[in-house]
Amino acid sequence: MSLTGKTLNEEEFFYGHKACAGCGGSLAVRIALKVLGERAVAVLPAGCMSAVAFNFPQLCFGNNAMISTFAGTASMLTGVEAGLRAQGINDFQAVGFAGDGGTADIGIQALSGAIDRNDNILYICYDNEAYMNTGIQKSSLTPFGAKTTTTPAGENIRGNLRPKKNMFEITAAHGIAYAATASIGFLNDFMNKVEKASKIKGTKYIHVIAPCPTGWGTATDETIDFAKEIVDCGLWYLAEYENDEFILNYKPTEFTDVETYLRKQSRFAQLTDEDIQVVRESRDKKWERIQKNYKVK
Amino acid sequence: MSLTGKTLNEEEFFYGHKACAGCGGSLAVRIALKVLGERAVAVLPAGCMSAVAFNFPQLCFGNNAMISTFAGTASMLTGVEAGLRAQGINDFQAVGFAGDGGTADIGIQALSGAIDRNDNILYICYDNEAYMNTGIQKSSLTPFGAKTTTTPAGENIRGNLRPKKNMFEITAAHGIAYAATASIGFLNDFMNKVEKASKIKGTKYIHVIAPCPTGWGTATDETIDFAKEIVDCGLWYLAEYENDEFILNYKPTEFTDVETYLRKQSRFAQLTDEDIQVVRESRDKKWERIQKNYKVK
Amino acid sequence: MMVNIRWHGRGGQGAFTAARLLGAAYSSHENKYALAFPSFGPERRGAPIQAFTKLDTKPVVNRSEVDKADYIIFLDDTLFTEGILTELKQGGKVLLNTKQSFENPRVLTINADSIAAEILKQPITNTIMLGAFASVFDGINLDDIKEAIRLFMPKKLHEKNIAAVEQAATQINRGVLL
Amino acid sequence: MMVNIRWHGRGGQGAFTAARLLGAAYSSHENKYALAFPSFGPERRGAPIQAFTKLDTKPVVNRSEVDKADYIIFLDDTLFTEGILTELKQGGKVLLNTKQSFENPRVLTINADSIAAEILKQPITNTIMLGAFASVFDGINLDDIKEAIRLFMPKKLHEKNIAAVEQAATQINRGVLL
Amino acid sequence: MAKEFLSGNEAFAYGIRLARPQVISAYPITPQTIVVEKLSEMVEDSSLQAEFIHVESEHSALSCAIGASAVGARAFTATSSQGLLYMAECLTYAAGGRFPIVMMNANRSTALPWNIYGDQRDSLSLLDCGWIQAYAENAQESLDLALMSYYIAEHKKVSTPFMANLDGFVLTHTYEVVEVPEAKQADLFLKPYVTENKLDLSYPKNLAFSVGPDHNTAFKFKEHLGILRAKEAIDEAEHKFNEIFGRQYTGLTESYHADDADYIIITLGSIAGLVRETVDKYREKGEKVGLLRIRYMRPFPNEEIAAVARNAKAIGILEKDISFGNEGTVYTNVNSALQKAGLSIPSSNFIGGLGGRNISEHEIESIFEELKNEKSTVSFLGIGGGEE
Amino acid sequence: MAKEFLSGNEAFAYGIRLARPQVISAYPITPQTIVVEKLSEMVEDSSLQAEFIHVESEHSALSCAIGASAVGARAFTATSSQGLLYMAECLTYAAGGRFPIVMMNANRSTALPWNIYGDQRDSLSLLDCGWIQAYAENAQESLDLALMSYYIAEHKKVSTPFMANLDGFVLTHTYEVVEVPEAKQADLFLKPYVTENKLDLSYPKNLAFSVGPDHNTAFKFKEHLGILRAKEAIDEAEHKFNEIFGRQYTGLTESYHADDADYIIITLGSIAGLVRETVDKYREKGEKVGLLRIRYMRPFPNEEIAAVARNAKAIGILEKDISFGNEGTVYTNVNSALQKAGLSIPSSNFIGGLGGRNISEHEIESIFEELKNEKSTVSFLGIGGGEE
Amino acid sequence: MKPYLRDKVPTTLSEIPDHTAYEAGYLVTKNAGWRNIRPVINLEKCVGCLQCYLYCPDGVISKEENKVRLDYDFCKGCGICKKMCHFDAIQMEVEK
Amino acid sequence: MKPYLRDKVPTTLSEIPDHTAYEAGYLVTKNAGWRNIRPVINLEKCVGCLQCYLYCPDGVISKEENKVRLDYDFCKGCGICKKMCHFDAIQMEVEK
Ligand SMILES: Cc1ncc(C[n+]2csc(CCOP(=O)(O)OP(=O)(O)O)c2C)c(N)n1
Ligand SMILES: Cc1ncc(C[n+]2csc(CCOP(=O)(O)OP(=O)(O)O)c2C)c(N)n1
Ligand code: SF4
Ligand code: SF4
Ligand code: SF4
Ligand code: SF4
Repeated sequence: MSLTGKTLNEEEFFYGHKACAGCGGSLAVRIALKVLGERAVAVLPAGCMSAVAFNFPQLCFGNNAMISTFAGTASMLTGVEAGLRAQGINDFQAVGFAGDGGTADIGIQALSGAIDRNDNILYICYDNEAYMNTGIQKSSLTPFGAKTTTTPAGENIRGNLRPKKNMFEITAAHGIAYAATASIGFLNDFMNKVEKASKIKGTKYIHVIAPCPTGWGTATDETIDFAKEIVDCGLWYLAEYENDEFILNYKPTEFTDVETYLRKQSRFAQLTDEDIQVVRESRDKKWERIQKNYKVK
Repeated sequence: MSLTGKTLNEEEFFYGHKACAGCGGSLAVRIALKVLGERAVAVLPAGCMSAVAFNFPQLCFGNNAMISTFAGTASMLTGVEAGLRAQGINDFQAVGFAGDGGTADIGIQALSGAIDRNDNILYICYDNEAYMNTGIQKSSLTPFGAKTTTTPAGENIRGNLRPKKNMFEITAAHGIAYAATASIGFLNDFMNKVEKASKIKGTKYIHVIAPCPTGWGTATDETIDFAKEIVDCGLWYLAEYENDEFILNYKPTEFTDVETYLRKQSRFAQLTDEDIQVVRESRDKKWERIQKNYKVK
Repeated sequence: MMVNIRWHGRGGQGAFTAARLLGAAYSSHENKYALAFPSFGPERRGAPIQAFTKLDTKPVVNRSEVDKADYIIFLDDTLFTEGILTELKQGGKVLLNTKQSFENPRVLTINADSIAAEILKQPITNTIMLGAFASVFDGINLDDIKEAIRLFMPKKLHEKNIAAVEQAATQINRGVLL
Repeated sequence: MMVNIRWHGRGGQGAFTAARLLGAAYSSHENKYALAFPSFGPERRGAPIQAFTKLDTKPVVNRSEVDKADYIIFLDDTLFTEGILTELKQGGKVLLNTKQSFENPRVLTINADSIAAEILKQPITNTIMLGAFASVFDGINLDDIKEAIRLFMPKKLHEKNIAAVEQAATQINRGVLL
Repeated sequence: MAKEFLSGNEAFAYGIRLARPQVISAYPITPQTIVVEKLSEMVEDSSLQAEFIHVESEHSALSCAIGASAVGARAFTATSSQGLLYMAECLTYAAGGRFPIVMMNANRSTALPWNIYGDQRDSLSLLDCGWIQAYAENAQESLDLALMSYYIAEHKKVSTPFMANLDGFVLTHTYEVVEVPEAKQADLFLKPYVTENKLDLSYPKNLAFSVGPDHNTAFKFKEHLGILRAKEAIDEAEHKFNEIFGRQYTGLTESYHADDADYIIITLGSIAGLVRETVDKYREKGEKVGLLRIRYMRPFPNEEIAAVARNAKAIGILEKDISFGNEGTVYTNVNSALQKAGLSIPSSNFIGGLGGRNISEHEIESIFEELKNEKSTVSFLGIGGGEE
Repeated sequence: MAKEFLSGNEAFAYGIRLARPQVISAYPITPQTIVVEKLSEMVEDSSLQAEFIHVESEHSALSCAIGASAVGARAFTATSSQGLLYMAECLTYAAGGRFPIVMMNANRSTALPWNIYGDQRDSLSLLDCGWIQAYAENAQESLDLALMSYYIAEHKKVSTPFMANLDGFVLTHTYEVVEVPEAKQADLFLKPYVTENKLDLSYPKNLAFSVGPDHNTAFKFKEHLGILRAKEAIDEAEHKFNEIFGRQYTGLTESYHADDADYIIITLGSIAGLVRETVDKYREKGEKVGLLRIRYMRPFPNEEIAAVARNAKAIGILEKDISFGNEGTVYTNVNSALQKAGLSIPSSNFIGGLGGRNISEHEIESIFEELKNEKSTVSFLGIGGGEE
Repeated sequence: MKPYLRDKVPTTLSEIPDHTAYEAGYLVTKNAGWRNIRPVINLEKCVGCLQCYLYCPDGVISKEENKVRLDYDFCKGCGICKKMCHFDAIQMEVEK
Repeated sequence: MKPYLRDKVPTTLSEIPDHTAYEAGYLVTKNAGWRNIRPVINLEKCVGCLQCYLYCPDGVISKEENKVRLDYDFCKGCGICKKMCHFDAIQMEVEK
């Protein structure tokens, strides 16, 4: 039975936190914990989600939770999982929530190691496409063209010049037990992936797009809209990897215009029409490959 | 024109080192440098190849070379490349030589970052399938079933239980400019890949199997034989990744028996027939996928 | 004697920019010194935040947030409560962006939102409150503020902000008269 | 008085195992102490290496490699040069695995390779040289060595190695007579 | 010179731009980010010609800088707190390799508990790693240090990396008036980096090698000498700096009425300003108190400390740091200086500002009052002494 | 008890097995590897029930141990040199989180230059990070420390991680006779770990949180108290250890003829054996010399040092360490102890054994001879004094 | 368990825990001050579709009798709920 | 440039470099001591196919007049060259 607002656990486990109004990351964490329930043991590295939730004596997780070093999400999860198991406890879910920087940059060594060991953990990357907690710096998941404080836009350079690293396919190339992409614009899909993952033994990786109004330069009430639009315009996609196979979960019948998506966000304000054409083409190229290598469900 | 013993640079750049007699890694480094020539600027992390070559005042590289921290091969290469370029120097090749542990475990963060930036460097992983310099401990590239000092074989456990991480496909999933696998049993193929890589701009990764008689428990004169046999029995393969495409360079008409390959090495001495069947099946599964996803050249 | 100014706003409203412009404007003169700093830590959109400006005729060495201020300036009246008045020094004043009027003589008000809507065409009130402050506080004049705007804000914003600041200076005076 | 034994071999020949077995055998007795250690650093296959055993009747505290030894034992004669004799203490002896014979009374020889080939069926001479040493050095007897082999070597190797050690003990005696 | 209203971070970035680094690699961390953001803006607007590398961690940031320095490029990085700890291996590496990299460290508390505010536990806990360590008091000194740092680090006799420390937030994020020198003048002051400690395509080298027991001590001894000799290089740099820019600094320490004082506070970083003001108040009352500000923790100012302590009745060391299970690290170092000089005067340790806790003027007065007891104690401001 | 012929590494592994850790995570590095290899053998042969995690780096090794400790499991790791530096961030983290993890560190020189041999720069350069630091002299003490370490670290009043240091090679790789206690006895000595400092499924907790300026000092102060109180826990552990196993240790230091000595060498680690033998020789000649062996650098034995130094004419600190730009770190700490105690006696620093350089009996004698000059100097064995 | 507001704010040295460990979900401050606009639910129009409940990043909307209820102590006024409501049942009103 | 044996072994404090930087390819010791068997080339049989040259891990075989030459100072006696020679031109002989 697939999860919906009606069937979801009514308990809240992430509450009273100090995330920005309209924060997409906090929605991802909140919903995932509602799916996982009270026996989730959460590890969060330095990043917005830990910064807003663990300010003693304001402690905003209702379940067991701790902050890890920035690089250590996966390795601390490994320790948590092994430590509980070594004490004969088995009915829990070790879950990590890390930002894009904490996942794809400094945290990738530990994540890669955990996947390689096939540790029984669930790793959720909430991707807001930059280092947000420190004030919007480029990460390796910042998309092409985005302005950040370390990829400023000016006369000479129009923001970030590098494409976004594909963590989903990188974890898949590790032969991980389960990997998925998601977006908080498609919460039912996300919830069901979290639930599915929680039932698989071994390492699970879910990469969920979670817009950040502060870093993207958008209104606080548009967070969900952008999380939908990024999928609808084809710059993100909903997919799974399991048993050596890629599965595309959702294919928009026709893409909405990427230009519309980009132009509404101030991080992309400086892009020229040519830049936008580059984005469009790289999207199309990516979808060609998806078409070729992914099973469409 | 493809490189052979006849056409190869006659100069030696890696000489007088203290590697074990019959060391495969040292052959990989020696040959790659002969291809790259005197304008190669080499960075080697802690590991056998640096340990045997940089013992002041016995310095065994004829070209510019330095040791990096164990985790820092790729990031130091990035600095070397940027530093020379910032001084207006462009006719050089920044090349890294790192072991399997230094590449796939502690070094993967920096390697992933360099690929993501598409830094103009060549990274060569000589894979001897364990941490050899410290005395044969399991790395994430140690194959299933191998006995190491941290995966001992005894009554309860028969060596390493985890399969080998696929660094080649992981770097490919980064969308790297060029990646390739190789073996010192097929030197011409390796030489030509090194040469090809040196002419591509951006990040290049070559993963070369380099047997270690000491760690594998084999005779010093059998190094090349094993480097050939591992390809012939299908436990390793020669391939390239370029322009979003995988290419298989060589397909043995019929695989030689993996059992023969395994039984000759003392690291596999403890394997049961069932274990060997597991190896065989995982090989076949891998080749099914290669068949499906790789272009055969 | 040091003058302490405290700014209240929400993450994203530019309170600290105003604090900084004030410091820059004041210290542009010979033998005038200033420190300006935000309340430290990540600024979360929507979260109440503070910023500080300290003005003096000798170098300011005390870098700590001060409890008692000479002026407390609110960019947003939902942040204001009467209790704040206890955090004023004797003779200190609150400057408040509000549509409402207050009986308390220590609370000077201005409808910065309407100036912003009219001149800036955006709900941003930081420079407006700065202009209001300049006309209330003797130690600084409007020209210094305008110069700071020219020096520290992006060029395309100069004109409008200078206009807004000028407008504010007149309006707060009326506010005081209320 | 401390007795210093130095072992010479190549990476992979087991010199250090012999050094360690000797230390264990000696110190198994009341009031006998030993230290045993390899030449430090990674052992490269084929590379010449050394190992050390120090024996004494009080705890050994000096942990450093010694320049002058009471006994220098070679597992492989290609490593031996006459120059090594200057590294012996007065009265010290060299024990050498070789087919050759030496005139020098300070060099005791044994053809360990042939014993190894015959009994162990493998070219490993470390325990054989240990047996030879036991019969030359008064402070230890053959039984201690056998016991150490039983304690510290894998079970399947016990029988052959004990036989080899016994054989060595007789052969080196002949060597001395030469 | 132009007068600008800058934060400590910005001032430092301005100083770095004047020094013309060729490679910049840094990873974001509060409260360091602004310096890196400013530099990336300068690269974008072409006012600075440098390779700006977006690295994946601090270990990589410093590794990259080492790589750049190893080919003879001038390299810069910046970090703070967790980041400094995360690159600890590379700190020692850079120092042992004698690579004159400059790093700005925004002093910040270290986890656990997490805390982004300013204390000096990060840099002081890594005092032994072979870097020159300087501590700035205000934004002007930050800028000036940035420029001087390369002069000192790259000095032939020194060849040692340089860590410039700025108190997090209270200095890094606080705006004040700063004189910004002109590029032309700066070029008179600082020449391009020239070294033989590099991989060189026309004369190949092997770098960063191993050295066994026989010669290892020699390398370590030379490394030690290099940093000791920084003292001369600092004097030289400050002299030349004064000639060109008209601001004179005072070497490893700065004495403020310390020479004839009965009671001296020794401290470092931005809190010195408030202590100086407090000294003024006491002096007005006719009380002989003074301040000795440590500007450099490495090389350590043993002589300078002994010189002022010689006439004092008691000294107090105020620091934002604790070496758990003993006392503040600055205090330990100062005590050793006294001991070596044979000075047996009471010295007390005042540990304050941990995790950004404010140190008030009142507390500084209470330190002077406490010193009048002429005892040796260790206490935490706001908590007090030992266990009971 | 069984008598065995073991190396320091092996002895330590035997001690750890007796302590029944539940999670072991470690990354290989010379000269630590053997301890990890031994433990993996024990796990394989089921003589030890533990999760053995093959981690990808030392940062992960300690992160993993922290995770395990944070759910109340007993965790062990081991490292050395570069590895210790690479996990520096986690050291501070574990200490601040009060996780009583035990780590063995094989003391080894740190790069650059690379060198795998034993000196103490690795652990001493991270002295401030909040860990208890013990230094073993021989294999027996290594084993005993391994077992006692958990008792001390987990002690309710302590809750502090424990770093046991063994000199690389000369101790880790050197075989000697060791008495190995029986598991039954060990279980009498050490009980399972019970704590409230954990994520708990029946009483959920939030751990490893942030604390702002207001309360941060309180946490740091408690962390400091925890490690100070280790002193009592050490006494308690050693007393109980003696009761059960019949071997008595002597707390933070071990005095050998130091109490009435004119000239004392203070040192740490395995070199103490040779110093002890040298003391015997001098005493035979009727010369009043002594040895104070530091067993714990944190908590630091201030009182113990002052007590023996009170009657001495001069003391010499022999250490395998240099804090570049100043002096040896042990020396600095000892000097502070003297200064606080108001003892103004000459103290000299002898820096030796860097990068595994041998320290000979002759050199130890020359130290005693040098002390007779009753001056305060800093010198490098084999090289000599300062710059000139 | 849902984090909730507590009466006691630990402040003295003895109230502060010995470790960085404390009861989960311990709240001592509200977030109401973040708002300058507030969502107001028109229960007449609400059909209980739960979209607002699902998408509120702060989790302050709960199910109640087939409709929803809002906790103003922790609502930040982001406006997402209003946007997600297809039945126009939520209006954003300026805070007073 | 091929590393080669030097006469001078830096040993004194002043000979030791100030940095961890030194001339590339500076050799002061040989590897001949590693061998207990040595490859001997029969130039009669050698056809100059260069397989031994290519596969020697130590690079001690060089081309010479269409045949090959071996540097015994650095050969370790691993035996690979013998195995690679399809013309039986290399024999391993016991060292004396
Ligand atoms: C070793 C280390 N380096 C840097 C930091 C500083 N830091 C804390 S949070 C953060 C940004 C996190 O970015 P991301 O992982 O993308 O999560 P987000 O803040 O966007 O939620 C950084 C750089 C740190 N805590 N530790
Ligand atoms: C941070 C750090 N951890 C551990 C080590 C120890 N170390 C040096 S070499 C080595 C093994 C290298 O293994 P690999 O990378 O596979 O190369 P190989 O030795 O097999 O050539 C290790 C673990 C180190 N130098 N630095
Ligand atoms: S900065 Fe972005 S990710 Fe961070 S709390 Fe605010 S909205 Fe969420
Ligand atoms: S251990 Fe293996 S990899 Fe290392 S030098 Fe020897 S043969 Fe080569
Ligand atoms: S305004 Fe935002 S925080 Fe408030 S109830 Fe609506 S969605 Fe939740
Ligand atoms: S024996 Fe080995 S080292 Fe010697 S020449 Fe042949 S291949 Fe080279």
